[in-house]
Amino acid sequence: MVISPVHYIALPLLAAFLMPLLAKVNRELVRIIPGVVLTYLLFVSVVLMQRVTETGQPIIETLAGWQAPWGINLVFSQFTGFLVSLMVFMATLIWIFSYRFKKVDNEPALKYYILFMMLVTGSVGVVLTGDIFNMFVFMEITAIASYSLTSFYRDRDGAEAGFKYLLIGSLASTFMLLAILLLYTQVGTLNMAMIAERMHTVPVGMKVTILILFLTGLGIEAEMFPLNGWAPDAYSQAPSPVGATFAALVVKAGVYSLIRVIFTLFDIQGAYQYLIIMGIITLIIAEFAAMKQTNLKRMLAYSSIGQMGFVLIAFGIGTKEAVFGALFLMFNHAIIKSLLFMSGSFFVYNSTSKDINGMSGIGKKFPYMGFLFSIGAFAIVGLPPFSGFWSKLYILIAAADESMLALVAIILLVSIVEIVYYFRVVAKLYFGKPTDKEVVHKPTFGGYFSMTVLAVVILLVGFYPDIITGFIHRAADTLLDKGAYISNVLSMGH
Amino acid sequence: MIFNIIFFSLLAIIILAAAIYAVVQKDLLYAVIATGVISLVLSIYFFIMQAPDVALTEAAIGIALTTIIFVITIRNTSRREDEIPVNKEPDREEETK
Amino acid sequence: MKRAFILLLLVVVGWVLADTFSQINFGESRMGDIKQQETVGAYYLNNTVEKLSVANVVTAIVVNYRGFDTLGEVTVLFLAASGLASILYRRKKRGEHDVMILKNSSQLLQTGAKLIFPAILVLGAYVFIHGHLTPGGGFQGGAIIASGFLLMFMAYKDYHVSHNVLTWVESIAGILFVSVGIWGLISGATFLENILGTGTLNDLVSGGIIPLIYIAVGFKVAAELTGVLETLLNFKTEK
Amino acid sequence: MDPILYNKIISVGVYGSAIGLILIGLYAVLVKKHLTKIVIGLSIIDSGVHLLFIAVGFIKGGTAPIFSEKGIELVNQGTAMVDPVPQALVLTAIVIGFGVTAVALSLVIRLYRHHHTARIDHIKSLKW
Repeated sequence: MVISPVHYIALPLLAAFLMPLLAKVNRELVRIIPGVVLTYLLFVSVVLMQRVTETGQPIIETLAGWQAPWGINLVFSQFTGFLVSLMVFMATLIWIFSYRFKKVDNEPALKYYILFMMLVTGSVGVVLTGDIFNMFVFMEITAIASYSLTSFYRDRDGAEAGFKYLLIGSLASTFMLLAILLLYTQVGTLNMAMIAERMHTVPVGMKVTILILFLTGLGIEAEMFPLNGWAPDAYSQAPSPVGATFAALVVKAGVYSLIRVIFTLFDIQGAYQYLIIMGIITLIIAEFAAMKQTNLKRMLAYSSIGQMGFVLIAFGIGTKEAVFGALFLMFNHAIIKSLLFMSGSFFVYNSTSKDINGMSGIGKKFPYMGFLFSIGAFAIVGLPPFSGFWSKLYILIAAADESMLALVAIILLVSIVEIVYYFRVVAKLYFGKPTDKEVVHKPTFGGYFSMTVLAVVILLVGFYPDIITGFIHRAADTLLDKGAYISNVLSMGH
Repeated sequence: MIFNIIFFSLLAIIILAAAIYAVVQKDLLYAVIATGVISLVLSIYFFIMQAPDVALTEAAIGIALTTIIFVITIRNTSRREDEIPVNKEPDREEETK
Repeated sequence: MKRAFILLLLVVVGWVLADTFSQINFGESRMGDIKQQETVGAYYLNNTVEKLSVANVVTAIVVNYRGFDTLGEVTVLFLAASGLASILYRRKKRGEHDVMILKNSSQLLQTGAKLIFPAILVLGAYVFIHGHLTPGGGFQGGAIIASGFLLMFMAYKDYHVSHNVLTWVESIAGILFVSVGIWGLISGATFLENILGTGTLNDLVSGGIIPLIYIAVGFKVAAELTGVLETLLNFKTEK
Repeated sequence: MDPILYNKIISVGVYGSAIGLILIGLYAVLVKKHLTKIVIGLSIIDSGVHLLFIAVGFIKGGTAPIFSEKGIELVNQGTAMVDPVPQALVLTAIVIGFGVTAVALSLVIRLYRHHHTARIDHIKSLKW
């Protein structure tokens, strides 16, 4: 069997269907299987990325033996491959982090691992697929797994957060369905390359309507204003590995779909301006809201929304450098925010309240964890020499190149806000008066391991950004080359 | 032709009336029955618009299963939309780690 | 104020939708010149009988052309069942057990249910086995079988479907579906490719892997929907 | 009767029902306070969207996309059949919609279990 992109979908599904049976054989298998699958997928990513980088051509896999546009196909290009590899890498680390999750309770553990694996598969599928309706199906897989995982815990407001998420998510899927329907009536196909090829035949009014429907439907997963009301609750109520998964995978899939629709499917210039405007609003509102939060996880959630606004701005600028910066920021956000969520959840776990005030002085008790959190905090606000610095710098340069000086000013201003609220937490951790109410829970070995790996990656990329920029540059080029995407997909087998 | 027009308008009137009834009715059990009626008319629509596969699916899933899971939910929760709240503190279950 | 805003929103949405769909003429073919195969719909209509020997084009699309969607769809149901169980899960204290929320029903319904139940199962099986020939298929058949179980739940208070059996059926059907796909990969073709001979049109054994997949889907959907009903109905716990 | 007018009346009937369903459902989701009612609203919206799919795929005088005994002859007159693609998509969408509804209702049950009420104005943690 040759290694091909469909392994990303088929094997997790096979494992998910097998797991209820294997759980009857041995309880431990439930925890091991997702890890085995994810590790294998990491291997697949390495092999495929190597192949794609060597040939410079995307791998396009037809499914069920039907060429595009008759059947569904998977596109593993340098762009989607980069995102998928990042997602699988993060998912593996999150799996290691949550290995001992629900150790005593067997039934919920089974459900947790199945849902977690499907959350990963759904996000990866959204990125890989070359078919718009198939993308919708994968979004629904992601969404249903997210709703269930958000309301996983019974001792907090999980069900409330889950219901809010579900409400917005269902409306979003309605909009997306309508958009797909209208698109189908206009171009008569569901393959994204063919849609892009035929897009110029669609009347302008119809095009704008469809685009608006798409933006509303997809903006929800991408946490775009004003559709992100679900995010702070979901992030703070979900189990912390799931919070990290939202930040590292689900949001990335949402942004990807938004970008794919605007960059490849449609040829409307106004969409880019729209991205910038929505990005700025999202950024400003989220960062100021984050400053007001007293709950650590809510603060991290708002910060996550803000970062996504930043990504949208960068994509909206639309030049090669800006797209490069945006992809770099997506990479950084995935690793840094996961580190923050993991170490943050440890603080929450060890203090009596979820409030930032309840954590004062905890950094003295757990110097290593405090150190990790500080690395994450410094990296995400963009201080040198951490990895976050480079992405912010590239985006600022790209904005300055396009002489969008107001934009540069806004980004710098918001960065100050960011610095203020992250430093407030770090200061509290180290210089706050330790409360003696804390209960000591040491993180597991897996927890230490994955957090250390993330911190090392942050520092490594910070000092030697060149190890990753090559991939991102090629990814940005691939994304912007719309003609190549169309011809590559449609020329299969012709 | 006239017959068709009458038939189609009848379907449209029934489905919209059922939808409005489902939304305004305070007794949720009746509202759920009305959604069952919506599914029924929908399935007739699908059938006359030459989509027998979809009509069958809507009949099996929309009319039977969706309605029944709504009914089960209502039996487990409250039946009236304008229920009087019980002034009790929310009770949480303890979570195992 | 809020209500006025919502009404305004509804008016805008309704107006946009009405305006958009007024441009899409009802009852008009949008498949272009059918011989030119300009749209995928035209291609499917022209080629399904010849290439797949399947009479029902919708089935051919659902199971073969867009079979990957169906795999995702089955997964959605699987996830919904898992998520439902996870959301409603609670640790039972010692001595507690699940109790049906329904009461025992009348003699009439009990006898009727007993008589009709096998017939419903046969009907469901018929629908998904003949999915490639007549309207219907795995989803419809599975839903029909689940409604048969629902009838039994309603008639008999103590009627239980073993969770073990449901898990086994569900898992094996799911594994079968994915395995058929991987079988294609192993034999050098693509995932979910129709590697069996397609036979002749309107034969029961025709269409290659299509009936195979639809039978797997039928069993899986039936088990999942029954599981959902069982979870919801056994919700009350009593000492 | 004038066929154009006839077509117009039918199209208003079908599209009108579908859009009407979407709007009524949206109203329920946005205005109603009871959780079950909101889920009912979501399922009404879904119904409307599904109807739109089938309505768009319908072709006047077309038959269902199932080939009968004499199917092979009919292949050459493919125009006589309605578009099968929207039907396949709706099949998927209906099943997905059922999954979402089931999860939503289980959330409603759990919220009721915690708060002893299913009205969002009585559940503090559900405020936006």
